[in-house]
Amino acid sequence: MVELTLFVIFGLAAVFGAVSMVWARNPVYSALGLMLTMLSIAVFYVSNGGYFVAVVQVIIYAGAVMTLFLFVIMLIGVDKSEERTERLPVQRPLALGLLALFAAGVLWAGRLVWVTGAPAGVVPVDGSIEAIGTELFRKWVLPFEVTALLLIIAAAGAVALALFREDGGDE
Amino acid sequence: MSGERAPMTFPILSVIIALPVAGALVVAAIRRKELVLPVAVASSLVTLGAAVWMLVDFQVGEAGFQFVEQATWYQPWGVGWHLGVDGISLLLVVLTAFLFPIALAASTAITRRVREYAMAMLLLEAGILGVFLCLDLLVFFVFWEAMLVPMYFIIGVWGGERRVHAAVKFFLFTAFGSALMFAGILALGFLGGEGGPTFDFVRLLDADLSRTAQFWLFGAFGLSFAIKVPIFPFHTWLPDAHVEAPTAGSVILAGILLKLGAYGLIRFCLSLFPEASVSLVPVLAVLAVIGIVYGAIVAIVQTDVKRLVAYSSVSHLGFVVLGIFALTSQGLQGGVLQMVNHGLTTGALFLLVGMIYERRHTREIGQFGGLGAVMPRYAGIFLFVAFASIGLPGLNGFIGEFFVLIGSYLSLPWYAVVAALGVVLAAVYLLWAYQRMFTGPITLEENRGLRDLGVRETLILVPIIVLILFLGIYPKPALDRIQPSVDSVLQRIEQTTDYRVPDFGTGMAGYEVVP
Amino acid sequence: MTVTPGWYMALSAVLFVIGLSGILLRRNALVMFMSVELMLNAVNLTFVAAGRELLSIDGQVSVFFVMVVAAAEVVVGLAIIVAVFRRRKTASVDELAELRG
Amino acid sequence: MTGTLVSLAILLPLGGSVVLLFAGKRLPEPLAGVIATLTVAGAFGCAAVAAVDFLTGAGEALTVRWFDWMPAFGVDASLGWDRLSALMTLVVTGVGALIHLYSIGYMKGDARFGRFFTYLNLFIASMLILVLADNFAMLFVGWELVGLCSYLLISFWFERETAAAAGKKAFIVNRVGDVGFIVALMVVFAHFGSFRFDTVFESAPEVLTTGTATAIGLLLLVGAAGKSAQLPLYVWLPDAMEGPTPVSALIHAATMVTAGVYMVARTGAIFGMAPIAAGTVAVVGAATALYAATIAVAQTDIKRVLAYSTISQLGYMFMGVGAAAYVAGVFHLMTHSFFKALLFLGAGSVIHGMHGEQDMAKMGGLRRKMPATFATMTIAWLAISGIPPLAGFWSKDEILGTVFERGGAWTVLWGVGLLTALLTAFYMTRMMWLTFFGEPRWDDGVHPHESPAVMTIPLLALAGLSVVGGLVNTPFRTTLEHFLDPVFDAVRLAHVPTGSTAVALAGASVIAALIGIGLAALRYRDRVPDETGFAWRLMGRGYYVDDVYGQVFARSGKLAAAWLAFRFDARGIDGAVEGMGALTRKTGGWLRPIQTGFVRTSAAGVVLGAVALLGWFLWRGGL
Repeated sequence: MVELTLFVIFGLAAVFGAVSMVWARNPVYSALGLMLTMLSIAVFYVSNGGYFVAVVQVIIYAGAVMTLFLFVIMLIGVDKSEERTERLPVQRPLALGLLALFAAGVLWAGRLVWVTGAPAGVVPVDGSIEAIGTELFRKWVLPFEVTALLLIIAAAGAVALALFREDGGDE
Repeated sequence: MSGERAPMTFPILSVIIALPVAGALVVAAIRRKELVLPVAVASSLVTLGAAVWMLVDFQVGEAGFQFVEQATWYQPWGVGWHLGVDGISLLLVVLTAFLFPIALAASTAITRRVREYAMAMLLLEAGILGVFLCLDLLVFFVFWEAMLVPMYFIIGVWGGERRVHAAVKFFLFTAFGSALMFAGILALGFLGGEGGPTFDFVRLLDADLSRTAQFWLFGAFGLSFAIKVPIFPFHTWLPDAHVEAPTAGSVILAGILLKLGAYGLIRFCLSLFPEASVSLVPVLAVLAVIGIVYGAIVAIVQTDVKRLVAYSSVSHLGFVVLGIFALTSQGLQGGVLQMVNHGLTTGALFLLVGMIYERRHTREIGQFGGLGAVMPRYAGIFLFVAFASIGLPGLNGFIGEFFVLIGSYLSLPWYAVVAALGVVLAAVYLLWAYQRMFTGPITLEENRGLRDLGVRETLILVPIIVLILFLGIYPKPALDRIQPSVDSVLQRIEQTTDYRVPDFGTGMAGYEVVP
Repeated sequence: MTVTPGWYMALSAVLFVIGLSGILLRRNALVMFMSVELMLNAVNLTFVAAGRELLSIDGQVSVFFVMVVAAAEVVVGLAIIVAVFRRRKTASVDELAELRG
Repeated sequence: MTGTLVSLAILLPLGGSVVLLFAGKRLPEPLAGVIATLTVAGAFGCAAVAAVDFLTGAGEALTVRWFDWMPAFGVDASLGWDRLSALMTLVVTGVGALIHLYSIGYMKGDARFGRFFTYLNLFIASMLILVLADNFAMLFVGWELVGLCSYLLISFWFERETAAAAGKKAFIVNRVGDVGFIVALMVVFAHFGSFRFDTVFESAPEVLTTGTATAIGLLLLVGAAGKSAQLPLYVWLPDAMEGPTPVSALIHAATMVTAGVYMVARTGAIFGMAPIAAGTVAVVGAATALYAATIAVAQTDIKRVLAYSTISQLGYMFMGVGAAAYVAGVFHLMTHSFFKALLFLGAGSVIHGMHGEQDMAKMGGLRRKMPATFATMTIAWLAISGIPPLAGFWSKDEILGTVFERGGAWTVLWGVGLLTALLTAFYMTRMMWLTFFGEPRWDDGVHPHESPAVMTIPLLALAGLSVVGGLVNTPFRTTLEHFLDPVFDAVRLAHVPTGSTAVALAGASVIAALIGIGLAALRYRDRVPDETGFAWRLMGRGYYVDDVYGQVFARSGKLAAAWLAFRFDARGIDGAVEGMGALTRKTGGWLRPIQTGFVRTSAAGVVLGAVALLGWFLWRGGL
């Protein structure tokens, strides 16, 4: 019963955040909308047994990533409202058409039996940090190391982009 | 067919292929520009020496492959370095080694990037020799493609005005064909081998392929060779390639490259796919005869002398194909010999056209007139080679044509009769061209002051003239070397199909299928 | 009326489609970027729901990996946007149309 | 011994031509000619010595094997020396030597004096290969080589466009005939498995059916018609008069054109088995004889009169060998080569005297200026008209007699032959009158003079032969008949008439000749009648046959070739190939606008991909 109410409240919050993100005129509002969605998803993680993941979501995603976004928005200048001219005439109808198709596809898939599955009253999965940790270092150790490498490369890339501006940089 | 001689201690065939490559390296290393051509000519002469040494050492009566060298590289696939030469490829190898020094010696007009030019020519020679000598299908394909690249550059870089167009066209045509062939080689390799796949020609000979497999493989190989020969519908690249190629390029292109297709037809299509070959004889005979008559007729009205000689090659190669698919001993011998003859006569014709081009920088027949009085020696040699090409008895062209025509009568009677018309048409287009260029009063002022053939130019032509006369008067040595291998191909066809080679003297027109 | 993992998946589908529309309809590079993040979160949710459904921890481990990748992506993405912005003074995607056919 | 002599007969002129080819330019003027004449005379000597034992009745045929030429066909370069080839060799080298001697004078001062004799010697060698061949392949070699020499000699003065064109025309028309010859060779080899004359002729009756024999015969006829300028392949001979006159005498009168007759005679065994083929040969011969005689009547150029006369006389020979009267045919071949060579050389000396003038309208009254030429040509004129006891009478009469003797339809041919004899007498007398009698109609500045001794000696020699030549085979003493017996006894179907019919026939042909001469004498005695009427122009232009050939074969042939080359090949096949290239580029062009460069279009592309993938999974997963 608790799970139902949680689902309803935060489901709506997530959707509202998402819509506001897409719809907002000002990028800051869209950032905030996204943050709301992320937090509600964190709640869902908890309700689904992913405690560690929920915490990580909140700290990293909602925290670090969104702040980074806000930082960049501030850097670029929050008042840049987009000009209304739509360069690509075909884009809007095409997009709507594709979205409709995609949504229909997903709904159609939703009808398949395995998704609706048996209702899981109690939460069988133990998403504690030990479980994830042991799993991480037993079955998933290779991907784990590779992601380490990935992060280093990403960091180096970002630094390179920042430093090696063409010498004719306009500052 | 598997009567190979014991492997020679001294790998002469590998040396023959390696020499031009070595020559190319040496040429690359030379600093002084003017030394490049002489060294190139020298290295191709050394190759000629090796080829002649092999020719002398070749056992005449033997049908199987000689000087066989075998080294397996990758056992699971049966891929290896397997070389061998028999009656069919022997004369072509010697022809290649013979024409290259001459072509290089005639390349003095090339001034731009002579070093790369000499290297391209020498690598081309190595590629061609590889194709003729190689008995492993994969390595054969490697040489087949390797040969394409230098030729592309020779036409594309040192050619005439529309050289890039011609070079691209030449490359696409051949590449398209060889793509098909590569698929064929792979299919054949995997279909043919007992146990693991094998690409060794000699072992593939014993593979019993189903009829339909043979048809498809014949199609794949045959199309690639048909483009190369060229057989009728696939010939349009030839005139462009010839017109735009430099003199030496044309000599090699017409003299040897066209023979690769015909050689392939004999070596691979006839030997490996006998059933398909026998049932496809009418198709190829028709295309061959069309090629003979069509090539000649179109040659008559050409205004560009090189284009005329190119179409004449289509006609002559039509004879070769007719000889091959007559499936009689005389026909096949004629086909093989005509390949060599055509190499000599057309090579000489292109050399001559190159020489006049160096003087007048035009190939339009209309630009010449009355050269006979101005350049008597040039006119004399031109006429001599023209008559060799027409097939005048006493010169080499006649022997080839005679063998093909008489040889193909029994198995392809009406085709042979129509092909005989080619004899008249050959006289028409060559003599009419000769008349427009050499007889009559001198019409243009520029023609008046032209100097006759220099010593260098004459020395280039003399060896060809001597060979033309020798092969025309006494072809026996050449024919004795071709006959055993050709007969063994025919025996192989008789063993594996119901086809019986018609024996002359019984008067049975057409080949009868003995149950 | 108990909440089944299917519900969560339906929700994440909705979120995914919204994120998709964000990319297709908006011209601001940042918003498009955020939409991508949203879609990733939707996928994470599906992972977790599926993990619960199939009684395996792997769902959450994949979420973990998705996050790592997303982080790397954000780092580089934002660096690009900032670099582009410094050169072109605009964040609108349509300005950058040089890669024409 | 005879073997080496026979080989020498060929090698001498061949060697001569090779020597002259390289040393020709450097030798002083007459020396080249002398060397050439000596080689041919030497060849004549060898042949004569080799033929001596045939005369004593002891000799028998032998073959001289040089080397193995084409192993796969069992053909080796070998010569066959029998009575027929001996006779032909003697005629070729004998007349050839005289013409060589004559040429030294005629070609005096020519820029390429040496080159001329190179070709002349090469021709003699080739003709001897043809005549002495002992298998079809060698015969074909000689056949083509004489064609080559005729090409080289006709277009000797190649600066003249017409000469070059005439040479090319001769070679190509000959080549058309050679196609028939090659196909005949194919059939022969297919049925006999060998080209050797002896094997083929001995086993002919068993191997050949009449059908195949007829086929071979007709094909050989095509080859012979090409070489001996019979209908329909005669058009090249009148144009061949562009060549120097000795060439016309040697090649287009005495030797090369007779090759066709010799070939039919040699292959008598095959024609014997194919009456239809033999009949066709005779009919073609008779038709050509009459046809050419009518054209000769209206020619104004002295050499063209003789050219058409040669075609006509060759028609006679074809009629003879066609009617299986081989000896008569060969006999006429021999005598004809004497007086026709004489006529041509005489005409040459007239032209030489008139400084190149060939049009009879500008001649007349030359008998006083050129007595020797006049006298010798008179003998030849009477000989060709068939006035006894000269050579022409005996040989022509024998042909007509034998043909008449065959009875049945052959008598029609005899009638045609008789009419042609009358026409021959007429146009020859016309020629003599227009050139030697009547008022001189020379252009001003032209004062004819007699030719030098080196030219008149051969004329006298040939005149002697024209007189004596006929006695070799008269009805009273048929020496030639016996001489050639071993060659022809197996195939002889016709025999010379004897007794009263012979005399009657002889009388008829003499009367025909006299009528012809009389008519011409009356017509041209005092004035040159105007001959520009339609009939005259028609005959003069050879019934415009040559022009029709030109239109049908040359011009329309070129048009067809042009269409084939520039429309079908260049645009059709090549167009298809280039078209494929252009097609790929065009389709490339259509796809280009899709790459707009906007990021969001690419994003849409990604989504499109996603949707497609989703759809596929659903479809595969079973909706």
